[in-house]
Amino acid sequence: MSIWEYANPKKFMETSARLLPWVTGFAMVSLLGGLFWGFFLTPDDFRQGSTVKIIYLHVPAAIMGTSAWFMMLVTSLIWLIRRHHVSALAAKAAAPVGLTFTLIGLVTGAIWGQPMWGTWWAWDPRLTAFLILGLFYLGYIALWAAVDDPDTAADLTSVLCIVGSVFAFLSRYAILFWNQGLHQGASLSLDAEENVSDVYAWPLWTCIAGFLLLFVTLVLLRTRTEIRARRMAALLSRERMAG
Amino acid sequence: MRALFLRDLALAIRAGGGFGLGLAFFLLVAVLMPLGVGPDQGVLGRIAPGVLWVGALLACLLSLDRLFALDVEDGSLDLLATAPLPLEGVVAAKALAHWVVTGLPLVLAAPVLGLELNLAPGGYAWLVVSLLVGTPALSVIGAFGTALTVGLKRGGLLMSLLVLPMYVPTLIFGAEVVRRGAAGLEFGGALVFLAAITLGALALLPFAAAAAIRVNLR
Amino acid sequence: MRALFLRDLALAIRAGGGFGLGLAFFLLVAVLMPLGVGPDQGVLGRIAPGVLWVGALLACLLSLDRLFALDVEDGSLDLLATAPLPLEGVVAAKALAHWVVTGLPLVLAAPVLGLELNLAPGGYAWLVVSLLVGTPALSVIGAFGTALTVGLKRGGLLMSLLVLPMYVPTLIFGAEVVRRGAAGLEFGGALVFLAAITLGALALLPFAAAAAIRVNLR
Amino acid sequence: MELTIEDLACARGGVRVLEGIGFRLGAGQAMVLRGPNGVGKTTLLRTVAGLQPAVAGRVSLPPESLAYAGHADGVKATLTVAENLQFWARVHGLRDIGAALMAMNLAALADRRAGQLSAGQRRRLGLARLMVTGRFVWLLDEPTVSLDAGSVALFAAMLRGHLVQGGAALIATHIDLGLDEARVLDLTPFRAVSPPQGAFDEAFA
Amino acid sequence: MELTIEDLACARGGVRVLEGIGFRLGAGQAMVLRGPNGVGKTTLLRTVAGLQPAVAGRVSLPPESLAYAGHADGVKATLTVAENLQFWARVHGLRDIGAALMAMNLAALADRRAGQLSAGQRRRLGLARLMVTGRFVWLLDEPTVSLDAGSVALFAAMLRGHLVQGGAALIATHIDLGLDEARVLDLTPFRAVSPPQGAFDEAFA
Amino acid sequence: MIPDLGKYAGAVLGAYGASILLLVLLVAVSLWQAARIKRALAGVEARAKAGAATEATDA
Ligand code: HEM
Ligand SMILES: Nc1ncnc2c1ncn2[C@@H]1O[C@H](COP(=O)(O)OP(=O)(O)OP(=O)(O)O)[C@@H](O)[C@H]1O
Ligand SMILES: Nc1ncnc2c1ncn2[C@@H]1O[C@H](COP(=O)(O)OP(=O)(O)OP(=O)(O)O)[C@@H](O)[C@H]1O
Ligand SMILES: [Mg+2]
Ligand SMILES: [Mg+2]
Repeated sequence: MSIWEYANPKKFMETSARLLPWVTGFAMVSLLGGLFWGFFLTPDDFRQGSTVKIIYLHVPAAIMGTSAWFMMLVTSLIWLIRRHHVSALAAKAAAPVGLTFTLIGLVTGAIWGQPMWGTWWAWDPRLTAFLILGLFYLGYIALWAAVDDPDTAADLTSVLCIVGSVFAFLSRYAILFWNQGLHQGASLSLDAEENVSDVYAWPLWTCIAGFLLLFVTLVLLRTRTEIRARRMAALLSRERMAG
Repeated sequence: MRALFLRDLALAIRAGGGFGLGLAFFLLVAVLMPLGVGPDQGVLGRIAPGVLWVGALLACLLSLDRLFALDVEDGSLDLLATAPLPLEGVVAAKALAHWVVTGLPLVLAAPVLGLELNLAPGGYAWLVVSLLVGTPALSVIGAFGTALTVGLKRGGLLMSLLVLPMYVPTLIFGAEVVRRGAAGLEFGGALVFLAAITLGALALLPFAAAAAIRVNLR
Repeated sequence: MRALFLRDLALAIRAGGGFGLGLAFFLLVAVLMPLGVGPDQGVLGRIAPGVLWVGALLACLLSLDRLFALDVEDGSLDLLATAPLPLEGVVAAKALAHWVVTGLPLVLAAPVLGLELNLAPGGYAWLVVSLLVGTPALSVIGAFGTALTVGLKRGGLLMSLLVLPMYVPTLIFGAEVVRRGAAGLEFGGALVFLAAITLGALALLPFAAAAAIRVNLR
Repeated sequence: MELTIEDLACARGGVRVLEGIGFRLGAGQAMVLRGPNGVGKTTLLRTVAGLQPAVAGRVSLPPESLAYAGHADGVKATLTVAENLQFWARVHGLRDIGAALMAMNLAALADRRAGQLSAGQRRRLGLARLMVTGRFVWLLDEPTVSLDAGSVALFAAMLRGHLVQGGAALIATHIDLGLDEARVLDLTPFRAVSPPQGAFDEAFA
Repeated sequence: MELTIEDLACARGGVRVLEGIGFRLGAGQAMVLRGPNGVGKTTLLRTVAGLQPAVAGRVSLPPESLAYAGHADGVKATLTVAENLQFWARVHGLRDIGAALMAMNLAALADRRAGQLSAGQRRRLGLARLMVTGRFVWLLDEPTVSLDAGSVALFAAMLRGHLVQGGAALIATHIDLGLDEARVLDLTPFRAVSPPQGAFDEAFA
Repeated sequence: MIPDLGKYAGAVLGAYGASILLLVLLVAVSLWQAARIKRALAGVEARAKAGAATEATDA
């Protein structure tokens, strides 16, 4: 059986119905567990004080904010090349989730910046690219909403998604090209010297897993909604044609 | 393609002075800002590069609005799509015409407005250079944004929403060049980035725009 | 008239989220300004009132663009002109719908942007009040400007050119109210002027706009 | 209820196109305007509708009694067919759109967005609008453009119903509507003769 | 030089409207598409023109050999009649617009701004454009809308000239063009039947 | 219960509050939309089935 069969709406509805309860469960456990661990059970940092606790929100949210766009890029490309409708709908479903994560990343980053950098915002390349990414999410959602014909909307938003990927890429990797920014470098790289200490790393990884699973849950749920909405529109237009 | 370029120029000029209007808007924004901000010379001089660049950006944006929309409404774009021109060429020709009508006059008029906004003397040359290098990107990016929204009535605002974020890098580096130039600092890096953005946009976006138009014509 | 108002609202909302877009543009301008100006908190805070007001103004302007143009293109305005509504009422209803779709969301969103631009804490209340008092004038003045240019293709830019100067008094007094409010100074006078402009515009301009439309329909 | 036109002259783009037109149109009467392209049919209709001023002569009719339907339909693409009609009905102080939907066979399309109509369906909607104006004199500029034969017949029936109820209609058209009772007015003889050249004030006709 | 259509299906707004259409159109032939409003004539023409993708089936013809003329004319109001034609001639790599002006009797209007034309004059300009494309297959969507009888005859003559020179034409129209040599294709039998219901993936027909 | 957050309590609690609010909003909206569309689709499907049934009896 080819993997593309999962792009069949019917097959997708069946599979996702079976998966959804499990993913939801894991997401709840890891997210709530990770946040609880981080918030209640880790010590304050000697330099940052209690603000270090923001890391459990900021880093997972920021990572998922960019990752969501990459996921949309992949599904958009699948739509453009193989024209699987579920793929396009998954991208549509992911956008509001990605936007929310991006917003959380921005808000928590800003709150964190006040004590750490003495300012809540700086026009550093990573922050700027991230903000633009947030605006791209807005434009992407607005474009979906503005176009009537669903296939046309899928095509147009896919093109927009490809262009927007530049900024998702910069949010994540700008740090490699510019060094003058204020923002943290890669603190979770495998290279041991830069690493945050283990006390923070484990709950952080749990939170990242939690955000990832939450993302998967929501995207599955929302894709199912989109498929249903799409089917409803098709049935209604058929009704009209018959009547 | 040349024919298309010339036609677009003719249309812009006849439709009540296309040249003048982009310019006039630029001027207005540059005049409104000090009015809103208040007449403090020191503050004005410091924000001048940013204000001038934002003005240029908005002037471009407003005039972009109907780059393709008019051609869709009267059916020309359907006909152009079946004509022997590649649609990418159509986009490029139209973006070029837009730049000549809007971007170029901005470049030429910018020094006068710099004066009016109390820009530091060192900044003038770099204001012109940065606009010259940066405005073509504004036209091409704008063409892409318009292409995405071309089928929609009242697409203007949506178009702005899509285009403005893409303008941000050009704005940042453009204003940076002027600011550093005015302050006598080194600014080569910013200028290189500005040029790179323009070249990248010129090379890639016509294709994206043509794809979007093909989709929208359906 | 009520029917017209409701129709315009419905049209604005269906055409891809009319509410959101005016707002989004306001947000964008307010974000672009600091990008252009650079990240100096002190300067930002000082120019915040001006920038916010200029942003509101441009958001209004962009969405005004096609207030009547769409109705002219599809012939609705011809039909409305022969309908039992007075054309003045048509203008008023359309301006009101425009304000609800554009002005009102701006008023509601302004505090958030004030935060983003580092506005002094005392200014927030007065930012909201000044926008609430001032934005209706923007819609009516805009309606007049659009009425003047309604027959022209690519009228958008010309319209901006005509409208922006008329926006200047509102801008000056509006920003003044916020600036003085933020600085804790007395600002009653500016607020009175702002209200007077709005009332004057509301009372007179619908008639001028209706006259302009009658001429343009010929 | 009578439309009277006396010695009317009308201009387009500052140039006089028609002059010396006069006729009356009483209740229950229809008149078809004919003439080659560019003779001035549209100009005449717009002048009668009051959308542009007459250069000379008079148009008299009771106030608020005419409905104009031009080349453009005034249809909003994002509203449904029913919403479009409802809007015009409300503007004219009426409520019921059922009769109009029936008359132009739009009932099946009532919930369709107008942007999703074909050219002919859209035109039918534009014509149905006339029914919800409650006006007595209809001014129609090429009403049957894009309509198929069946729809033309529907339209003729609707028009007859209007005339029977004491309405009147002035119609510019190039094709035969099958309205035998209508008078025909050929506009060719009323073409404005080009004014003698040279006199300076002639430019301001 | 032949247009071949095989088992074509086309959709509008995501809904299949026509299916199973097949015919060939050789040099010197014309075909008239008929059918009631909304049957899908415009949709079919746009699909053949390549402006929208076919849902199924094939359209084959030599590349760059067709000219489309839809409901809108692609005429710029601020350019003169001659400039409008010249532009399209240049786009198609031709120079001479004299023949086109003559064919649709536009010579007298050549220096008039297109915005100052009447509806029928404007349409004549839209049709004259076909002459300067140098393309062999013309796709025409209701070409004679707003034309008076004389202009319809002019158009028929122009079309005959095109056919004699080895061209072909596919024309959607509701009225009689007086082209006796043209084949007629009624689209009503090709209406898409609604697909069977039930299966979930049918949602994306 | 709540650990001592020191002078940064506002920042930390603000960050947690804002994030959790946004997440809850997102989840609530998603669930609400899912339920709404599911219900609407069920209605339309029932109608479609009824329509198909009457057609069958007609034939
Ligand atoms: C408004 C302010 C901020 C924004 C917009 C922001 C944005 C981002 C982005 C886009 C990422 C990268 C996500 C990815 O890998 O795709 C990130 C990661 C991170 N941020 Fe922030 N941030 C902000 C403030 C802060 C502050 C104040 C701190 C700490 C003092 C901080 C610490 C981190 C850390 C430790 C990472 C993980 C780095 C890595 O592994 O790559 N951020 N942030
Ligand atoms: N955007 C759209 N979305 C959904 N359906 C549409 C859309 N546009 C048109 N339709 C429908 O598709 C069908 C075919 O339309 P088309 O314009 O091809 O008809 P046509 O034969 O050209 O009619 P006419 O003679 O009135 O021009 C019509 O029933 C129409 O209602
Ligand atoms: N804006 C304008 N400026 C100058 N002349 C114009 C303008 N618009 C139209 N004309 C001319 O006025 C004349 C009358 O035009 P009108 O539209 O009334 O003709 P019509 O009888 O309706 O023709 P048709 O049957 O083609 O619709 C035409 O000769 C036309 O060329
Ligand atoms: Mg006419
Ligand atoms: Mg059609």
